Amino acid sequence: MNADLSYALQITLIGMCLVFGAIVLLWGIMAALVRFLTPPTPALPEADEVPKAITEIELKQRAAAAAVSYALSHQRQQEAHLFPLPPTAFVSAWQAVMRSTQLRQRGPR
Amino acid sequence: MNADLSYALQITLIGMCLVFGAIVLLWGIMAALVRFLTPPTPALPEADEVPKAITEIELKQRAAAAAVSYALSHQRQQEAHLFPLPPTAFVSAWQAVMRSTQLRQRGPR
Amino acid sequence: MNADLSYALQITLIGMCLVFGAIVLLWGIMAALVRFLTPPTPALPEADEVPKAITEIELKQRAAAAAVSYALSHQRQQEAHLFPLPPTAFVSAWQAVMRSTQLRQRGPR
Amino acid sequence: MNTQELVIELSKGISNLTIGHIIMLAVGGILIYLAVAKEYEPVLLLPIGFGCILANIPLTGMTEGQGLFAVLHSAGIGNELFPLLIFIGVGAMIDFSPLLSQPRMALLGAAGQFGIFATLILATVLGFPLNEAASIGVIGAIDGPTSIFVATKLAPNLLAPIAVAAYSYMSLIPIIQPPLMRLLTTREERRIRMVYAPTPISRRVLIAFPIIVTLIVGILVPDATPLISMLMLGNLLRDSGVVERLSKAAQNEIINIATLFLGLTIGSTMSAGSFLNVETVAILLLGLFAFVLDTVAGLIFGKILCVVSGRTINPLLGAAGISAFPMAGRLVARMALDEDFDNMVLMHAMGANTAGQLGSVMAGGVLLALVTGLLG
Amino acid sequence: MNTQELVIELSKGISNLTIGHIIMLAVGGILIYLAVAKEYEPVLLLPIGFGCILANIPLTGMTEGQGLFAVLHSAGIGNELFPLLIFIGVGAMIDFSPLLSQPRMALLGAAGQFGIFATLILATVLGFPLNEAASIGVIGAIDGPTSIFVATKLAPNLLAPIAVAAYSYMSLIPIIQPPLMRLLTTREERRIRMVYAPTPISRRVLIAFPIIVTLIVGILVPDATPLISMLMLGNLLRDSGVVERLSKAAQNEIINIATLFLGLTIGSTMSAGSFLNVETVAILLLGLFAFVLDTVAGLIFGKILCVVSGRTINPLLGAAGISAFPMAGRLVARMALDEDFDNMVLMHAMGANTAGQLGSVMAGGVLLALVTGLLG
Amino acid sequence: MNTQELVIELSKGISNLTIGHIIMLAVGGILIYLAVAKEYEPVLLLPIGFGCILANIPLTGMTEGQGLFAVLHSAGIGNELFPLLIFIGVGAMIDFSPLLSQPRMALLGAAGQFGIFATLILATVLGFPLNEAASIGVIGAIDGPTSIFVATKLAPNLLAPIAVAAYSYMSLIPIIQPPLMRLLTTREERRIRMVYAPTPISRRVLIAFPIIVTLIVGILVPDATPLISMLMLGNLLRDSGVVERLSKAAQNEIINIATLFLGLTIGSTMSAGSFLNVETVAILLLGLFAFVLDTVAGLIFGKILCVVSGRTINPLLGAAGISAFPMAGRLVARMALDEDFDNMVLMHAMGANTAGQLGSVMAGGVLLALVTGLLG
Ligand code: NA
Ligand code: NA
Ligand code: NA
Repeated sequence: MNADLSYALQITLIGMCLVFGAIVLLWGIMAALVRFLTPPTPALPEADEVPKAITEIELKQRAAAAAVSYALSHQRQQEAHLFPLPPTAFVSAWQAVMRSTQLRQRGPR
Repeated sequence: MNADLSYALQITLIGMCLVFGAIVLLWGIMAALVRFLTPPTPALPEADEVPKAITEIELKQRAAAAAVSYALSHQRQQEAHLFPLPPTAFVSAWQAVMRSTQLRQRGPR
Repeated sequence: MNADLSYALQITLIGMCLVFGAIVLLWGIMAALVRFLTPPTPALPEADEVPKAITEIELKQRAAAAAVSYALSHQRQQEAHLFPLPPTAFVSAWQAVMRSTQLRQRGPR
Repeated sequence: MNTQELVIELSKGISNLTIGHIIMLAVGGILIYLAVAKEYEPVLLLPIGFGCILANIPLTGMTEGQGLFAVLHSAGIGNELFPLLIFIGVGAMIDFSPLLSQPRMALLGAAGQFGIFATLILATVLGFPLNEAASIGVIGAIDGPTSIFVATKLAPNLLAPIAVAAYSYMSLIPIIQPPLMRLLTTREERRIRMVYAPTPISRRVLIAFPIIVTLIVGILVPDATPLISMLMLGNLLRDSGVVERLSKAAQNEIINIATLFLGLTIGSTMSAGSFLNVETVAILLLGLFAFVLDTVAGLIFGKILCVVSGRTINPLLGAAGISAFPMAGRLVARMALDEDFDNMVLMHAMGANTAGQLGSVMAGGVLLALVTGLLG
Repeated sequence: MNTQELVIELSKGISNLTIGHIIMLAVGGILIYLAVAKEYEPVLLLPIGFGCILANIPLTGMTEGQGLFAVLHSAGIGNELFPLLIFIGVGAMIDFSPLLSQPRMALLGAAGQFGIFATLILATVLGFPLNEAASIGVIGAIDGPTSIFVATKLAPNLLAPIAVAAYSYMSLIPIIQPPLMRLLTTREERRIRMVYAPTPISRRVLIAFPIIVTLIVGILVPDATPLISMLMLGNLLRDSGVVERLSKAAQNEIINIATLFLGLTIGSTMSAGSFLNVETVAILLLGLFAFVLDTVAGLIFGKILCVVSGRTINPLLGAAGISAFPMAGRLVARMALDEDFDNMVLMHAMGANTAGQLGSVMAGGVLLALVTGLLG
Repeated sequence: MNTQELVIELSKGISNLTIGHIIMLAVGGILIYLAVAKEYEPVLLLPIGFGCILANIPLTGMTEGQGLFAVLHSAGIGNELFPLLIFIGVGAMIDFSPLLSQPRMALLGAAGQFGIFATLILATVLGFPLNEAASIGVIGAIDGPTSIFVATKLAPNLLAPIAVAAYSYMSLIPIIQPPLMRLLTTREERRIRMVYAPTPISRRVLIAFPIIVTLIVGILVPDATPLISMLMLGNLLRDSGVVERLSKAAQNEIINIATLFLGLTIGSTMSAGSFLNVETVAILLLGLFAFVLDTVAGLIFGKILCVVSGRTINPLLGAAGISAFPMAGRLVARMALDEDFDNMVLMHAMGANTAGQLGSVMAGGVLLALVTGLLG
C-alpha cells in the first residue's frame, strides 16, 4: 500500500468522523437556538389534551398544506420576480367585470 | 504610390470580396437552417390554390400588421421592463367599470 | 506650540474661510442659474396684488403639502421600485367592482 | 503580401483546426443541447457549452493575454470570487426554516458526503496524487461552488473536468438518482409517512442561525470559512429583513452576472489540448462514481435511521442529503408522491437537502484542511 | 506655508487651466447638450461628454495612477471587456427573425461596409500609417463596440477620436442619412412596395442560428470571434428561452453598467493634450466621410438589387445595411412611410439592418486580420 | 501524520483564537445587532459587522493574498472605486430642487463642517501626525464616502476605525443630535415657522446645476473633483430624464453592489491586531467629538442667522447642515413638528441638508488640498 493510499484512508476515516461530528454539533446548536431564542408564545391553549387530540390525519393534512405552500413559494422564487406585486391587481380586469355582474344578480329584481 | 497605399488598395479589394463572400455564405446558411430545422407544419391547407388566393392587398396588410407589432414590441423592449406584466391587469380598473356598465346595457331592460 | 498644531490652526482658519467662500459662491451660482435659466412663465396673473393676497396660512398649507409630497416621494424611492407602475392598475379589481356598483346606483331606479 | 501568404493568413482558422477541436466543439454543442432541449441546469450548462465552443475555435486569442476569458479567469476564478458571489446569492435564496424546525434532519446531511471520501480513495488507487485525488473526490460534494473552490486551491490544472463533471452530473440528478432509490428501498419504505408538526421558527432564530453557523464552522474548520460565510451572509441578508436592497442584489444582479461569467470561463478551460485526455475520462467516471456513492450512502443511512426511529423516517430522505440543492429535495418529494399520492414529505426533504448543502461545504473544508495539512 | 505658497496651492486649478482645456470643456458641454436636448444616443453621449469635462479639469488625478478613469480604463477598455459586455446585451436585444425569414436581405449588409475600406484608402493617402488608417476606417463600421475593439488592437493612441466619431455620428444618423437618401433615389423608387410573406421561423432555427454563426465566422475570421461570439451569446441567451435570468441580466445590469463606464472612460481620453490637434480634426472628417460613403454604397447597391430583382426591392433598404442598429432600420421605414403612408417596409429594413450589424462585425474582423497579417 | 499532528491541525482554529479576536467578534455582533434590531443604517452596519466577524476568525486567509477581502480591497477600496460608485448612486437619489428654490439655505451647509477642523486641531494636540489628524477630522464630514476617500489618500492605516466611526455615528444621528438641539435652542426658537414660497425650478436649471457645480468645484478644489463629480454625475443621470436606464442602474445595481462590497471590506479591516489599540479608542472618541461639534456649530450658526434674519429662520435648520443626508434633514423636520404639530420645515431642512452634503465634500477636498500641499 503506497503512502498516498494510506493517507487517503486516514483522511476518509477522520473526515467522515468530523463531518458527522460537525453535523451533530449543528443539530445541537439548532435545537438550542430554537429553544432559547423563540419568544414565549401567548400560551393560550394550556389544556394539555388539545395537542393529543390532533389526529394523524390532521398532521398529514398540515404537512400537505405546508408542502404545497412551500412548493408554491419556491416556484415563485424561481421566477425571480424583482418585486412583489399585489395579487389582487392580477385578477384580470375582465374577471372583475364578470364579478360585478354576478354581484348585481344577487337577489331577485 | 507608396507601399501603404498599395496595401490599402489590396486590403480593400480582398476585404470587400471577403465581406461579400461571408454574407453570401451567411445567406446560404440561413436558408439551409430555415429549410432543414423548421419542423414540418401540420400541412392542413394542402389545397395549392389557397396561397395564390392571397392577394397583394392581403400581403400588404400582413406586412403592416407585422411592422406595427414589431415596432410596438421593440418600443416596449426599449423601456427595459424587467419582467413582462400580464397585459390585462393594465386595462385600467376604471375602464373595467365602464365595460361592466356596457355589459349591463346590452339588450333592453 | 509644535509645528503640526500651528499647521492645524492655519488649516482650520483657511479651510473654514474657503468652505464659507465656496458655499457663498454656490449660493450666487444657484441664484444666477434660477434667474437666467428659468423660462419666462406665461405671466398670467400680472395683477401685482395677487401674490400679496397669499396669506401666511396659505403659505403654511403650501409648505405642508410640499413636505408631505416630498416625504411620500422619498419613501417611495427608498422602496427601490425598479420601474413605475401605472397607479390605476393597482386599484384592486375588487374595488373596481364596487365602483361599478356605485356607478349603477346613481339616480333613482 | 503575395497570394500565397494571403491564402495562408486567411485560412489560418481552418488550417489550425484539429480533430481534437472538432470533438470539443461537439462536446460544447451537446452541453448546449442538454441545457436547451432538456433544461438540465441551463443557467450553467449553456454558458459552459458556449465557452467550450469558443475555447476550441483556433487562434481567437480569447483565452490568452488580455483576451476576454483570460481576463475573466483572473478576475473571478483564480481568486474564487465568482463561486463566492454565487454562494451569496444561493444563501439569499435558501430558507433554513424546514431544517430549523426539524433539527434531526441534519443527520441526513452527513451520510451524503461519503462519496467524496470513497472517491478520494479510489482516485488514489488509480494513481492520482493526493491533491488531485481530493479535488476529484470533491465532485461528490455535488455542489458547484464548493467543487470549484477546492479544486482551485488543490489542483487548478484539473479545474475544467472537475467543474464540468460537478455541474453536468448535478443537472443529471433526475436521471441518476431514481433508479438507485428504487433499487435500495422497498415500496413499503418509500410509502412511509412522516408526521409534520414543526416548531414555529421565530425571526430571531432565523437571524441568529447564519451568524452562529459562520462562527462555529469558521472556528472549527477555517478552510471552509469563505464558502460557508458567504452562504450565511446571503442568508442573513435575506432573513434580517432590514436590507431588502442588498438581498435583492444578491438574488439577482450578483448571482446572475457571476453565474454567466463563471460558466463561460469554466467552459473556456475545456480546450482540446488540456481536456481531451485519459485523465479527463477518468475524472468524469470517478465523478459519476462519487455521485452514485453519495446517493447510496445517503439511502443506506436513511434506512438505518428508519429502523432506529421505529419506521417514522422515510429512507428516501437520505437521497436528499447529498446537497444538489434544491433538485434532490424536490426529487425525493416527488418519488414519495409517486408511490402514494397522499404522502407529503417535501418539508422533511428540504430540511435534509439544506443540511446536505451545509454538510457538503463542511466536508469540502475538512478535506481541504486535511490535505493541506498533510501536504504542507 | 507662507501666504504666497498658499495662494499658489489654492489657485493651482485655475492657474493650470489652459485655453485647450476650456475648448474641450465646451466640447464636453456640447456633447451633453446633444444628448439631453436633442436626445442623440443619450446613454452614450452624456457619459462621454461628462467624462470629457472631467478629463479637462486640471490636476484632478482621475486619469492617472489609481484614479477612477485609469482604473476603469485598465478594467474594461484596455482589455476590451466593456465593448464585449455591451455586445452581450445588444445580442440579447436583437431579433434575427426578420432576417432569417428573408435571407436575401443579408446581401444588403455587405455593401454598407464599403466606407470602411474607402476611408482606409483615403486616410493612407493623407499620410496615416496603415494601422491608424485602418482604425479610422473602422469608424465606417458604424458600430461603437466594433470601432473600439479594432482601434484598441491597432491604434490605441487614436481611441478617443475614433470612439467619439463612431458614437457621435451614429447619433447623427437621422441628420446624415435622409438628404443622401433623397439625393440618390427617385420618388418612384422610394415608393416601391415590397411583398411580405415571411417563412415562419421555428424556435429551433432561432437557437441554432447564433451557434452556427459563431462557429462559421469564428473559424473563417478568428479575429472577429470575440465580437461576433458575444453578440451571438447574448442572442442565444435570449432565444433559448431557458435562461431568462441571464437574458435579463444581459439586457439590463450588464449592458447598463458597461455602457456607463465605457462612455465615461472614452470621454476621459479626450484630454486637451491628446485630443486637440490636426489629427483629431482629420479623423473626425474622415469618419464623416466613412459614414456618408457607407450610406451611398448601400443605396447604390440597393438600386442595383432593385433593378436586378425587377423592382421588387425598395432601394432605400440599402441605407439600412450600414449597421447603426436599430436607428438606420427605423429611419428607412419612416422614409418609405413619408412618401406613401401605406408603404410598410419596416420588417425588410430590420432584416437589412441586422445583416448590416453582422456585416460590420465581419468587416471589422477581416480588416483586423488583414492589417495584422500585413504588419506582422 | 500522527495523532498529535492531527489534533494540532484540526484545532488550529481554536488554538489561534485570542482574547482580541473574541472582543472583535463581539464588536461585529454588536454592529449587526444595531443594524438588525435598531435599524441604524443597516445596509452598511450589517455588512461591516459581518466583515468584522470574518476578519477575526483565525486562519481563514480571507484578508490575505488572493483571499476574498484582499481581492475586494484592491478592487475597490485602495483605488476608491467603491466610494465613488456609491456617490453616483447617491447623486441619482438626491433632489436638489429644495436647495435651488431657496439658495440662501446653502449657508447652513458651511457651518456644519466646523467639527472637521476643530477635531483636526484636537487630534494634533493629542499627538497624531498631521495626515492622521486630518483623516480623523474628516469623520466630521459625516459622510461615509468622503471619509473613506480622504482617509485612503492621507492615512490608509487608519481606514478601519475612521470608516467605522463615520458610518456608526451617522447611524446614531437620531440619538446624538436631539439632546444637543434641545440644549442649544429655546422652545420659542424651535417653534419659529418659516414661509415656504419657493421659486419654481425648471428642468433646465436642474440639468445645468450638476454640470456647473462640477466645473466650479473641480477648478477651484481639484482634490474634491472625484467625489463631487460622481455625485453630480448621478444627479445629472437622474435629472436629465433621457437616460432612465443609466439612472436606474446607478440607483440600484451600482450602489447596491458597491455598498455590500464596501461594507464587507471595511469590516474586514477591523482585525483584532490592527483595530484593538488605544489609537482606535482615541479615534472613536475624536469622531464623536467631531459629530457633536458639527451639530453645535451648525446650531449656533443657525441661531445667528435667526437673529440676523429677524427670526424668519428656524435655528434647528443649522443641525441639518452637517450632511448625514437624508437623516439629519428628516430629524430636524421631526423636531420642529414635535414642538408644534403644524410647523412644516421639511423642505427647508432638506435644502440645508443637501447643502451640507455639498459642503462636506468641499470641506473634504479643501482639507486634502491643504494637507497634501503642506506635506508634499
Ligand atoms: Na454533498
Ligand atoms: Na457598418
Ligand atoms: Na459635514
